[in-house]
Amino acid sequence: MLQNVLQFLNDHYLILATIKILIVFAVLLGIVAYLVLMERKVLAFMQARLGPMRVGPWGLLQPIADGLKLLLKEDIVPAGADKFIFLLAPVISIIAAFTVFAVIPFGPPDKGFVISDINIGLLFILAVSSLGIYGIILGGWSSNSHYPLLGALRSSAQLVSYEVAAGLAVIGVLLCANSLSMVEIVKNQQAAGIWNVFRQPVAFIIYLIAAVAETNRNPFDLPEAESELTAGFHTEYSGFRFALYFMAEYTAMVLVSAIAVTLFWGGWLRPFASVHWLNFLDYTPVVVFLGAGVVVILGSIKNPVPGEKLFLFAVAGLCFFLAVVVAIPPVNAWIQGVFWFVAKVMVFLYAFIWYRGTFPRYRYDQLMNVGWRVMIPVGLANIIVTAVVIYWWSKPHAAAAATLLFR
Amino acid sequence: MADEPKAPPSGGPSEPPAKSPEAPEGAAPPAKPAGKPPAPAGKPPAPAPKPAVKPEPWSSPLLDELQKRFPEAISDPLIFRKQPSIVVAKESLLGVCEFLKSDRGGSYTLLTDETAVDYPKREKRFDVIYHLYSFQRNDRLRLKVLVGEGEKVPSVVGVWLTADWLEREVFDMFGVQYEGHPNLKRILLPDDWTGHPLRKDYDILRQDDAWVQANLNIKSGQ
Amino acid sequence: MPEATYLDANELVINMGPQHPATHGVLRVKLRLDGERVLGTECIIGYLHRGVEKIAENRTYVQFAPYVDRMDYVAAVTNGMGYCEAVEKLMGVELPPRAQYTRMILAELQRIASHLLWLGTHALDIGAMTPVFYTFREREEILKIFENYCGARLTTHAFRIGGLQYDLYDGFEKDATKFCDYLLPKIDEYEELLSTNRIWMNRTKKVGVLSGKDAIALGVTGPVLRGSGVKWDIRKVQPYEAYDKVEFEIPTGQNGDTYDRYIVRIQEMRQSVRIIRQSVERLAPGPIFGKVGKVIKPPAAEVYHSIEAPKGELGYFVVSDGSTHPYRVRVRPPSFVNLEALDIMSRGHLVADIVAIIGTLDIVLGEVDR
Amino acid sequence: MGLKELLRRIFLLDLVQGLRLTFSYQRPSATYTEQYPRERPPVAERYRGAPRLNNNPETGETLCIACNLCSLACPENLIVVGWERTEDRRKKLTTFTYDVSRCMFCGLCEDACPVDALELTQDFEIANYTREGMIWDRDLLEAGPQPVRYSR
Repeated sequence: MLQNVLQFLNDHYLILATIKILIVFAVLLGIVAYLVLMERKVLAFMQARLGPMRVGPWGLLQPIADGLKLLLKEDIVPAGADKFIFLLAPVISIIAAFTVFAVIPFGPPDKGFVISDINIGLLFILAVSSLGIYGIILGGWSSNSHYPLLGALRSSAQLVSYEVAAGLAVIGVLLCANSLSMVEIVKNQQAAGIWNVFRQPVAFIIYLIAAVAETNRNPFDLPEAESELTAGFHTEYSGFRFALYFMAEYTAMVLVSAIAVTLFWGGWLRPFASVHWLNFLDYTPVVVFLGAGVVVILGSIKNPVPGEKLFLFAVAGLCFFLAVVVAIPPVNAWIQGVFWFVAKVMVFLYAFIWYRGTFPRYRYDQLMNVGWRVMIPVGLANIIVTAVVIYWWSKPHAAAAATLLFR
Repeated sequence: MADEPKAPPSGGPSEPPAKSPEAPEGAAPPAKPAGKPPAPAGKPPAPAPKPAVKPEPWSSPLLDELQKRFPEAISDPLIFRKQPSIVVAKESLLGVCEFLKSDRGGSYTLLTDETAVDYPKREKRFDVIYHLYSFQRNDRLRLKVLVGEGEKVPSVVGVWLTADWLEREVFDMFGVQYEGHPNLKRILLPDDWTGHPLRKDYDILRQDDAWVQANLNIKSGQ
Repeated sequence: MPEATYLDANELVINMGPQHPATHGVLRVKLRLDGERVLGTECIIGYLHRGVEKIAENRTYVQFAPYVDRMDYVAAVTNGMGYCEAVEKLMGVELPPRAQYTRMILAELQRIASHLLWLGTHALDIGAMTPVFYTFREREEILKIFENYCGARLTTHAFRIGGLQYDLYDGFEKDATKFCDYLLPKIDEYEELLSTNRIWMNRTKKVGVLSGKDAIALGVTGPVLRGSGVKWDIRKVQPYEAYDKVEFEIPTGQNGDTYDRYIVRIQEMRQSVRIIRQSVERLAPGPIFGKVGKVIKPPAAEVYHSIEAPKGELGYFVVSDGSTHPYRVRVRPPSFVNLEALDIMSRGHLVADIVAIIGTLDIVLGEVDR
Repeated sequence: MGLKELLRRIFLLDLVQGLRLTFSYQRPSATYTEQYPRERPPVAERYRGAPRLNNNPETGETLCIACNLCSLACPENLIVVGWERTEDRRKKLTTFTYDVSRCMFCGLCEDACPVDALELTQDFEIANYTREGMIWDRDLLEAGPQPVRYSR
């Protein structure tokens, strides 16, 4: 029976893909919603505050309240706006952000954790993620208002320049991996026994900075710098359309983190994947769920409100249940890749929030200076050095290189 | 208080010198319940240990220099609580200001404040008042210009740039017109407001009802 | 004034404010832009005009005192102190030392509170989100001292003409010294976050440069003037209260840019701590009121008194006609005069710099509009 | 720029020290927030909050002697004292209105009161749903504000 189902799914690739897409989409929506809560909480802790505390225990249900509020708000289209484009723009942004996940390997492909492993994956990512800028430009322009226009102008300039830097950083990885496929890049890191971040540290830093800039996050959040342009390109948006922009921004954050993890931090690979005596690390998921359960239990004991206590007990129970489930060896093996992938992405997302909690904002011209005068030259230099080193490495004797140079 | 003459704190207003205070320029505000009739009596010099209760005549080398350069223009040099003040004729205001700003005139380079006081019963109802400060001498000087209704005062924006907004505020609040000001329009009140609120005949409960009704859609702001 | 650069380029006119996150209240700045470069600014103020000077003419001297707290509402204590001193000067009242030192301690605490609030909001304008929460936390400690002393946190009405209404509460000295000890490491933390941060330096250095000569011509006072290298502080040059009896320094900048003004204010907080420490040591038991009668009735005269408020020279020009009501009270607001410099300081800069310059001028619209 | 400064810039040390500071602030003991309705903030003894007319604790009669000094002292003229003469020609308080909506809690009325009858208390929850509700009469002033204590 199961055999037949699997056979059927294999024969009808589209059905399997559709199921995967739906799962990824739902999970991403959940992650994005809770990313907002996480951002508010982490920022609050960095700023000696507590963050949301009212909706649910520790504000755990805050994302639901936020979502409902945005859904119920009036959808205002300003007078004089180009209505069609105004309504279309946020949709473009969010579609571009979600589409890219089609080629991200969340786990080993042989266990089915990638929607589509295409051989030009990286090109696809660069191409589609750049489309998101159309949403921002069109949204800013069609609002027929000064602040959104300025925000859109800044955004387009910023994205174009940092897209170049990010592309240059990625080329270093391509040279190492010898492939454009995301899956191949991870497998190459596995084969080499070393993550790309150690082979390409400069490229990694450039990519990291460019990623922050591309997602319009502090210190590069000029397009929506609230103290200068009120809210930048989405000043005139309200209600659900604003929520779409908001989700697009946070999805983009998840996206660039996922790309960075895949390209530089070994994707789904466990840390030290090739060191076998560290295999006990496979049980980290169990420890994580157990730890979370214990923390929640402790919190629920301290919580005075009966309803919240019950809710927290339920959450803790879920954590313990999950801990037990992932301790089952086949499940454990199956969950490994995606667990490490998500964990690494979380580290990146935390870093995004951390920057926001620490740094002032660059000025527009300084941002351009950093992009064009620092990042791009360094990126180019990195490519040249990488290329030379790889060429040297691949030749059995240096003489061949010498002949090439002095011919 | 430390720039005061360090007199022993013996006299206070608890024992005011019986009913003698004169209104500064000899007029009482109409709205004041406690307004007193002007009593320009002879000035008995205040007894030395007590803090002065009224302005005394002022003399200094700077004043002599000023009077030499601008005869007729300088009058009523008074000093109170170590604060000298002089009245300058409107016509020679710019000259006096330029001189005071120059090195020989004491280099009063900072115009601290410019304001006005309204004495509606006087013939020239406004005192336009300039507070100058000299970094070199660490000294303040108060200039007064007497202006009547509808008369124009030369603007000192050319001498001290600060005066720009300060003069606009005086115009806004008192309706004193300035000559040669680059951008004389209201600053705190809306451009189409009628009336000048700090005049004494502008009651505290009064407002520009027409403006309020037209712009705020309410009957009255009170 | 720079001209628009592109052929046939139309200037973009943008209204910044009165509802804008970075204009510190209800300031409205009309910006003329070429792209993002500022060709000129025009400040439109008065949205918060309450006619304080008119109110003064219709209140007694005592009754007017609570209103001055509401001008610069983040530095109510210094406002009240300036007003009380002006009337005291008019009457020739000398304060007992305990009252003087108490006033100084509270005024310096208020200066720190005002600078803290400035630092937080200025950093927030430039995009650093976190300092504002740290500075508000420290400011809270100051407000707690105010609340314990006089029963109000913001609009304190702490002083009365002739002295203090409230004597110090038990443990005030300890609270003040404890706060000083608490604050200094926190200032180091702000500096750690901002002073050497390359983004902060990029955003503030060479922005809004004001030479000493320009600063005097524009009449700016306070930290803005000192940031331009003019070593002038009313507490030193024309001391009031007992400022001539305590030791402190006047920090100055060299370049007159936004960064220097930031450093000046940071240093001023440290100097204020010094003043507070010395003043606390000299607090001795004694009377808290000078010789004033029950009814405040100054002689018919006029007097100008100015103090070094956190934002600059705060002057009161009080004209008395010998009655219990002031004939005229003119307030010389530091924010109003400092704001005038915005146009000259911001020409040729980018929109983002306008925000930094408005922040560095440290204006409070309650005081600008009165 | 010296070598040290150059190295600082290349290795982003100026940025790292800020990151270190914000990271260290995540310790739970650094949290400063007060969970207001759940935790009541401590209010200073001298706090100037909602006004109250004090009664003599023994007899229950008002301490107010209807001298009208508070009304005269008030900058906003928001106190109206009503009185009548009793048979022995003494003033007796009949009504007392206090418009809290206009009050700026300056404390001048409290200072003026010769018998400690009018007092600004430590109550700070004086919000009301109507403007009329902010005008307090004698009964309300003697009872003090009774705010709704919200809970979950």
